[in-house]
Amino acid sequence: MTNTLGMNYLASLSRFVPEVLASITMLGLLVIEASFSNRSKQIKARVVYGFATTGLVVTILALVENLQLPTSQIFYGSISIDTFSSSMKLIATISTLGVIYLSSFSKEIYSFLKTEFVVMAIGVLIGCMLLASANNFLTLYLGVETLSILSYVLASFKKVDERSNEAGLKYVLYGGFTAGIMLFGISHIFGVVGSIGYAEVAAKLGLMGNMDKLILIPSFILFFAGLGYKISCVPFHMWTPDVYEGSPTPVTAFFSLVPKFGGLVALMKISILIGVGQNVVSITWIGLLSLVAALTMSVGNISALGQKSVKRMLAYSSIAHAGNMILAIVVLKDGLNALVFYAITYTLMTLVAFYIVSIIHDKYGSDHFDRFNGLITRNPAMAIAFTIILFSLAGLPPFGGFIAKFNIISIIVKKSYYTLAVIAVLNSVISLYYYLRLVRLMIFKQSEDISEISGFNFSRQTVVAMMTLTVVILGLFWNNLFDYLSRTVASY
Amino acid sequence: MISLSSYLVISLFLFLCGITVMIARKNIIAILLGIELILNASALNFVAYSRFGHNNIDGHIMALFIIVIAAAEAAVGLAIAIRYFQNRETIHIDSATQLQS
Amino acid sequence: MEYDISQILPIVLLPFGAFVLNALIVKKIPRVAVFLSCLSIFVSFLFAANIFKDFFFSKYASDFYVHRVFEWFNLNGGNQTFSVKMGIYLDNMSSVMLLMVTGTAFLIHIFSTFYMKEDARYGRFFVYLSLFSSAMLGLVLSDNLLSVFIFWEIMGFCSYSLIGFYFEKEGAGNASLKAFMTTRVGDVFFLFGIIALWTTVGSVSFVDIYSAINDGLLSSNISILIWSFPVVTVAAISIFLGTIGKSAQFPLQVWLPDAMWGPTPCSALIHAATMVAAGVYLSLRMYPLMQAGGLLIPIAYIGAITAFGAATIALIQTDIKAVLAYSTISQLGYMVLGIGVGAYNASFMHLITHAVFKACLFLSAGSIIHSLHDHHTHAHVQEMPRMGGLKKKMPYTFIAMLFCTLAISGVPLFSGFVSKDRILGDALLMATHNNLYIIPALLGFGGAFLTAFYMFRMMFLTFFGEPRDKELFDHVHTEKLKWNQNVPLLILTVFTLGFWYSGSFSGQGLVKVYDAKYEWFQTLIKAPKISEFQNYTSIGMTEKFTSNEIVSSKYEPDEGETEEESHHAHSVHHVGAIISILIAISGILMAWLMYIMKTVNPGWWVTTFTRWYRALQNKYYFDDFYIKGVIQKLLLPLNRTLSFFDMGIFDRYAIDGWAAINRFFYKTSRWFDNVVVDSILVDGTGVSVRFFNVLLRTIQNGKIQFYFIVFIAVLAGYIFSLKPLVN
Amino acid sequence: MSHLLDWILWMPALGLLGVLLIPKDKVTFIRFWTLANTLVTFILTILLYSNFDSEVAGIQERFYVAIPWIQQFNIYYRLGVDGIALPMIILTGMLFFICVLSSWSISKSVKAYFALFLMLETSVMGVFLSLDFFLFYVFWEVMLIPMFFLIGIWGGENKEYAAVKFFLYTFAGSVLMLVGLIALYFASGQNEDSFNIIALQGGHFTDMTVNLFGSQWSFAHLFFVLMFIGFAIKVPIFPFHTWLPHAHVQAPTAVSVILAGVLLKMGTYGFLRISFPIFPEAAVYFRQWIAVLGLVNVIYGAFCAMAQSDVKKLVAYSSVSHMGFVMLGLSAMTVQGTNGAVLQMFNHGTSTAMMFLLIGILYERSHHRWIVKPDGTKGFSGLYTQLPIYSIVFIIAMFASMGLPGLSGFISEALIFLGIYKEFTTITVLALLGLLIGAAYLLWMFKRMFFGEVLDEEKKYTDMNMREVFYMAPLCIAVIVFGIFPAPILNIMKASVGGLVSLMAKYH
Amino acid sequence: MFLNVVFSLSALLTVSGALMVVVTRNLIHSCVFLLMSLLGIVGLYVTLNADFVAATQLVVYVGGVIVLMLFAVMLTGGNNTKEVLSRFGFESLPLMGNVKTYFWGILSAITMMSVAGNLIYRVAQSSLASVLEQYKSSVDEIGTKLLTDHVLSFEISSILLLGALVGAAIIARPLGSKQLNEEK
Repeated sequence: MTNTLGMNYLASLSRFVPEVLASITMLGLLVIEASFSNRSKQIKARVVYGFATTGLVVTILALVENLQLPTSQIFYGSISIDTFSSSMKLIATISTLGVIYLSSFSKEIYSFLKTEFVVMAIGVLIGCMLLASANNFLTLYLGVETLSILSYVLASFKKVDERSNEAGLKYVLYGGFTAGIMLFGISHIFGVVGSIGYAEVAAKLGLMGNMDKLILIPSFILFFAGLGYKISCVPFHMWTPDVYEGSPTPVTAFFSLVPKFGGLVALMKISILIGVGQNVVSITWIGLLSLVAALTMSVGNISALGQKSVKRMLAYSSIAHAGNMILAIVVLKDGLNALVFYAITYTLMTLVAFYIVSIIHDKYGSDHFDRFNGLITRNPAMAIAFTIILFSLAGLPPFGGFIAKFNIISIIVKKSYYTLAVIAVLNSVISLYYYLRLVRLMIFKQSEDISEISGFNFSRQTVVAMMTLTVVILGLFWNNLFDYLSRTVASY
Repeated sequence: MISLSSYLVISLFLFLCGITVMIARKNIIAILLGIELILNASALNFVAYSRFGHNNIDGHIMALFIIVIAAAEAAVGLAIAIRYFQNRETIHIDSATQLQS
Repeated sequence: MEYDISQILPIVLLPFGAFVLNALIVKKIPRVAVFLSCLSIFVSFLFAANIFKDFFFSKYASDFYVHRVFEWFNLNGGNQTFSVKMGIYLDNMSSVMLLMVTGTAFLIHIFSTFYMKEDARYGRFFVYLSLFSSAMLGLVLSDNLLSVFIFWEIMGFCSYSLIGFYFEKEGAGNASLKAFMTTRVGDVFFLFGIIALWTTVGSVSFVDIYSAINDGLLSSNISILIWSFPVVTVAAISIFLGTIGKSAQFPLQVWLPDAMWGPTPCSALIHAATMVAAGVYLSLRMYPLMQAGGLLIPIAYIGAITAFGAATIALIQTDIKAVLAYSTISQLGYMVLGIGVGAYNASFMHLITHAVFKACLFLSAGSIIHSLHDHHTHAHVQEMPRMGGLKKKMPYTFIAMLFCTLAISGVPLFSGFVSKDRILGDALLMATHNNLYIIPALLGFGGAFLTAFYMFRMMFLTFFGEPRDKELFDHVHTEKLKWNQNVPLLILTVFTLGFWYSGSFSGQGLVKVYDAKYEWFQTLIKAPKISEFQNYTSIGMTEKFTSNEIVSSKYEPDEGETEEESHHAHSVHHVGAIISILIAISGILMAWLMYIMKTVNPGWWVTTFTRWYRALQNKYYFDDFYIKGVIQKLLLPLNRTLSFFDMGIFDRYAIDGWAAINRFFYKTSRWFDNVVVDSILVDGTGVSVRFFNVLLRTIQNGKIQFYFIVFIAVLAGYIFSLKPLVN
Repeated sequence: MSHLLDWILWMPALGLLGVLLIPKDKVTFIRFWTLANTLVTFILTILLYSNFDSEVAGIQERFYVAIPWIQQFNIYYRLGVDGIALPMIILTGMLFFICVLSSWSISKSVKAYFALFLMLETSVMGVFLSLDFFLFYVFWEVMLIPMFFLIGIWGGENKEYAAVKFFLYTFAGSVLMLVGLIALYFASGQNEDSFNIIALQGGHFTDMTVNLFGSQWSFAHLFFVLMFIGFAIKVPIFPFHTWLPHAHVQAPTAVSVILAGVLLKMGTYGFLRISFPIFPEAAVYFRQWIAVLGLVNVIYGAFCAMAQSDVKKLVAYSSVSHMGFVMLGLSAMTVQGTNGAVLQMFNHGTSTAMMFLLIGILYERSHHRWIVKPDGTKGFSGLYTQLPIYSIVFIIAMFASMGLPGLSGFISEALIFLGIYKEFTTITVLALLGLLIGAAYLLWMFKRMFFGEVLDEEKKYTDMNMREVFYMAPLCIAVIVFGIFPAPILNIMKASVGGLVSLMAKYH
Repeated sequence: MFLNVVFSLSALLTVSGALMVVVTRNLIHSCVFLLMSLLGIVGLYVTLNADFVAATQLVVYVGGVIVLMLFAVMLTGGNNTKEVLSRFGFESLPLMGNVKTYFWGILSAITMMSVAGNLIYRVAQSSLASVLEQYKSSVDEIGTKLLTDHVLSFEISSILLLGALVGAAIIARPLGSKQLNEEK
């Protein structure tokens, strides 16, 4: 008993390396933070970022190594490590890296809190990983809460700023409320099914009669609310704009990437378990998903139309993109590689967008639309990159965003959800409208001041350029990546 | 008298009280109290379910974790609330409407 | 006679080549351009004369025709076949036309070298003339309706450009626009007729159409909106509408008087001799169609009305060119009347004779106008009240004009008498058969009377009496014989004599100068007998003529009629001849009394019939009706409304979204909360999107507890709405 | 890159790279470089024409490139030319060359202008050349981006609105097409040829049905309508036409020339290449509605044009009217009608391009385009006296676009009428009315602008200079020559069109 | 019998406490009533044989959370903060809510009840409800579970708690004027 137990631990740990590495990085950073004195700021910053980067890079390597291995359920089946979740974790880690890079030069993170920011971000990343590879409701709940609680802190990271405080507050209250409701749902699922493991739940569902399944439907919907709030899909999205607007820009970028990925993976896994077949629950579940997807896209885009703050606009557009990704979940297993592809392009585009927004915000102290007037004359490189990214976000060829949308739409058309497809493409038209507003301001309008935009130095330019280039290349030569994904991820 | 449904009814009542509090109160701290009520309702559900029916001890574990996490959440929540109070000199929820379209 | 296509095509190609060449060189060396034009038209005149000789002096064949086709382009491909053929169709009628057109055109070219000499755009005028001549000749030679239409429209373009030749004048612009648009109305119908025939027959060449009529292909019906007509009627009406437009028949006659804005030679060539006659020529070509379509009576009415009405308007004109213009309309009306009463060759003969004397009249008017030069306004004078007594100053012009006037007013021995009288005679003949023809016949005779009257009024006012504008009169130099001023007039004058056309001076075969068989016109110009065109196969372009095509035929004055029929016809013709002679004489007498003897005062008429006088002055209010009524009251308001609808309503509201509704939703949205929704919504993407935008952004009011409420509501909504999904 | 089609497609792209390498201030160099590049492209298209085998119906294997691009979706880099595409390609090559000349006077950020211009040419060529539906779509969309900037940066006073409107409208149409093409891909069994436009043709989808909202719909009808909207917005057909006046009026001269000359043709080309051959049964099913829409275009556009006081807007509406003729010809589905439609696409390309170029030339001198100024005074008068050469070229362009026989417009319109007469007689009659109005508004405009006294402000206008004459000349020649000998154009198209027509004829 | 008494008492305690939390006008009082209701829940746990959970509840909540709450109430001055005018401006919203807010609250509570009550009704109908078994302690079972099945959750929750600790510290730690200045 014991030695098998020990051996089991080791076996499990061998697949659990990335999370462990991430945790070690987090703890190590805490140690560094504590051990440094306040005088030597530069060295400390360099050490902190160096350490965090190395840790995350190592984590990424571990994840890549994980991608090669078959699915395995470890720690007594409370966690399942598979290619799909590993790839999404990979993307989440990369985006965390990107956000950390952003935080390193963003003025919105107090210089004396940068280490804490990194720590919190990595904590959230760990929560995301947990959520992504959760295999029972307990780990799921833990993951969600880790994500949430640390996110509350991040949201109100700008301590003296009232807006940041307000964002944190709203996030806390909304998160607590949703967590309670989700738990209520889970508790009833547990009660009726008698287990908290996904696999058992799915198995028992198969054996159940329609009566008990009818009991389950409301509980599943209550449970969906909890995940939906992480993915910020309609109608559980209402915290999103406020929190995104209030939080510091790096935090916003972070929120629009990592928690979404975690939630999406969890949702995908659960849907694949309970959404198959033609029973009451699965029909309801798929119906719910498609309804939510349509609503999310439409509401996100339409609300983004009238915004004045670019950050808020991006927040709404991230809601809309979440809707697009939920479309991939509607078709269950077929949507896997499309979802991952979308996540990749979406990460790149969002990071670039937020880099530029943050630089502008640091210059003017506001990200109002007309801060972007005549950017083409003031900083052509930035303007062109941003334009490409915006077109790509709108899903215009020959950019990556189009390919991502194309994949998603193709699978839903394949499953002949024609209505959803039409809604999706029309939404991309609406989205184009508000992206165009920004492009219009950047390129057609005249700027009131011609002052050079500082803080867009060589290294940042290279990073932005590389990401933009990647987006363009993904739009033209996506064959290999897509091939790779359909070989690894789809095998899940 | 001691039956599953009685426990479920009690927990439902707690749940509803929690919701009412969260919506009706204007004091941030009071709203946090509401969260506690809701979480306890769920915990009670778990324990009750694990006692009756399947007799699966996982419910207790869930309950334990709920309690722990609720504490952590309360800590963070209260910290934020206090920070908010320090910045704004008010604890009124309706004053938190700077962020809106 | 063994000769081939190379002797026919140059007639068209030479002027066209001259046009192309001139268009390039005219800016640099206008004189060369002028010379080229004249030369080219002269050479094609020689070719035409050659053909004429072959047709009329080597053999007398009433139904001899040459038809050569080539393929313009085809659409054969993917087992679809369609081919568009062009070709030449040459018979007696077209050879006469060729001679007439080239001849008059050549003389008018010559005259223009005199008339347009001082003009700034001397060369460009000849460019247009060459293009026009080639187009007209092409029309005459063409074997199918499509090419007729093409040349027809090119002539329309030339007419447009020449009417607007003095484009500094606002009026010229209006006149050219009016001319083109009015004829265009007819042309559009003409095109429709062509298409209808083409689709039904499968080809638009005359011979195919004849044979199709013969085979009764055209009796099928086409349905337009809810009505259904036989194709033949529709086609006939459409094509005759083309004639109406081009030949300025009622009710589309309004453009021809304004066409006088153009230089006088172009009026002579285009608006008197050739282009306006082309309409009649078309109707003659399509005579079998008109017959089959049962259209003869309406045609007769239209012709008669035009002839009479135009003559009445001409009564009161004071501008010399306007008088001629209205007389042109009236004479064209006679031709159409001739078609209507089935006087085929008489009508055609009138076309030829009219072309000659009307061209001559215009040229004479031109030389008068050119010589009358007002030294105060530096403008040429066209007003007859300022002329008078020019007989002494310009004798040659006087002679020419006198002969032509005699001809047009139908005095015996002159060409006009021959042709017009035959038309009237046949009208009378028809009237004896069919009561419906009585009115046209009467109108025809009345018109003849008026013609004689107003033409001589013009003569008297111009040449006789005392000069009314002394100063102007004194500035006129006494004209000498000049090769390019009055020689062309005199040459034309020679051909106003009757016996060129009819073997006899009277034209009635009463007093014969030659043997009867020499009455070539009546012999050789006959309505095409459609029965001859069965199983006809067209011949390639390059093949030589062969004599077996030439069917010789002898003269039969009364073709296949019984004895007493022909006797009746002859007697009626004699009556008609006598009546028309009397009418002509009385008309001239009337004019003489009024303007020479001054015994009858014209003013009396004016005062007695004031209202009629005003109506005549306003040309029976046609222009007012078309321009003020139709265009300004109907068309333009319609356009403005439509374009306002397009940009103002359709675009702004339906597409850009409706501001009013938008504001309404904005108010209602306050019901949720009074959060200020500023209207950033300037051109969003439609009403619904904006409305939802307002709605959503109102819900997003930043109050966390409100979010909770929405949360719960939607959650419950999900649960209750998804219940029916499962059971 | 060895194949001729590759060269035609990517030559402007190479030019684009070159422009990007040239420093900003070397303005003249950039201009000449672009000119040379477009000239080379034009010559290449002529080369294509000379090697074209006019007997072959459909795609010629000697002009066919297929390289795998995305294996998962069987997406190929597939280029090909047939008789329908070739006239459009030649037109594109010619118009772009001419437009470079006409935009010589652009002085605002020349480098960006010509870069975008070449990008536009590549994308347009791509649309006409590509036989892979995905590739087609990509080029179709890419074309929007340079257009957006060209209108938005170098346009008139209301440029941004026009640019955004154009962009959104066209995008909205094309995304529907996207759904259609994906559905086709899966409906045809996602095999090697599922994105191959040519392989999809021939009505394989006639009997398929889809289940939507619980009821069965014909697959072909559903997606024909979906794609119809996409192309109709481009043409533009009546309810979707309102972007066109804005875009045309606001765009700079060269861009509106391209817009009217080439881009509108892409819509009708889409019908000929995709909608009709792939869904022949649906096309026949909907044809009378297409015809009615075309008629509405003709009449409505003509009436609207008559009311305009801005000459450029007038011409814009006139092209709405003329594209209506094309739609009529397409709806006939007879050999005359379809040939006429394709020929009309070409002829309208040349004649309307002339009109826009001439208006641009005038605008450079007068800086306004009012026939009648808003305050009611005359905008222009007596230009005939002031600008003789200009006026003559204008007359040619005007009469060509109103369909005077002997100029290019006539033959195509006559063929179109001939084609539709038997199918829809009533519509023929009404469309002829459109012909009448067409003459009316053009001549009225001409009369108001060119006749009469010369205004004082016009005294300083100079006549067309050498460059302008040089770039107007080829268009004039094309208009006149193809009016007299249409055979050169008809010969290359007739085989392919005949094939299409006999395909449609199966479903009458 | 004894169990029934305990159950009814604690149920009464719980329900009444929760009710008072909802209706009382004083924040301090509502905290105390929450404490009361939590104690009742402890009793319910006991009747459910969940002794360990009951103990944890007692310690963590009664010992920790409520004290925290009270501190917070003290720090924020409980009721004494000024009442803000509503957005309409013609009524003042007391911190503890008024008729309007209660209307909305109870409305949504009823909505949730219509959802969950339906659920619970079905559960009570279904085969789940069974008789109570003999008493036996659950501690050892929980221990085993925590170190076998749920060991990962048990360990990883440390990350959560650590994060929460650090986060709370970051947020709550007063911010020195020096640091603020160097931000400027």
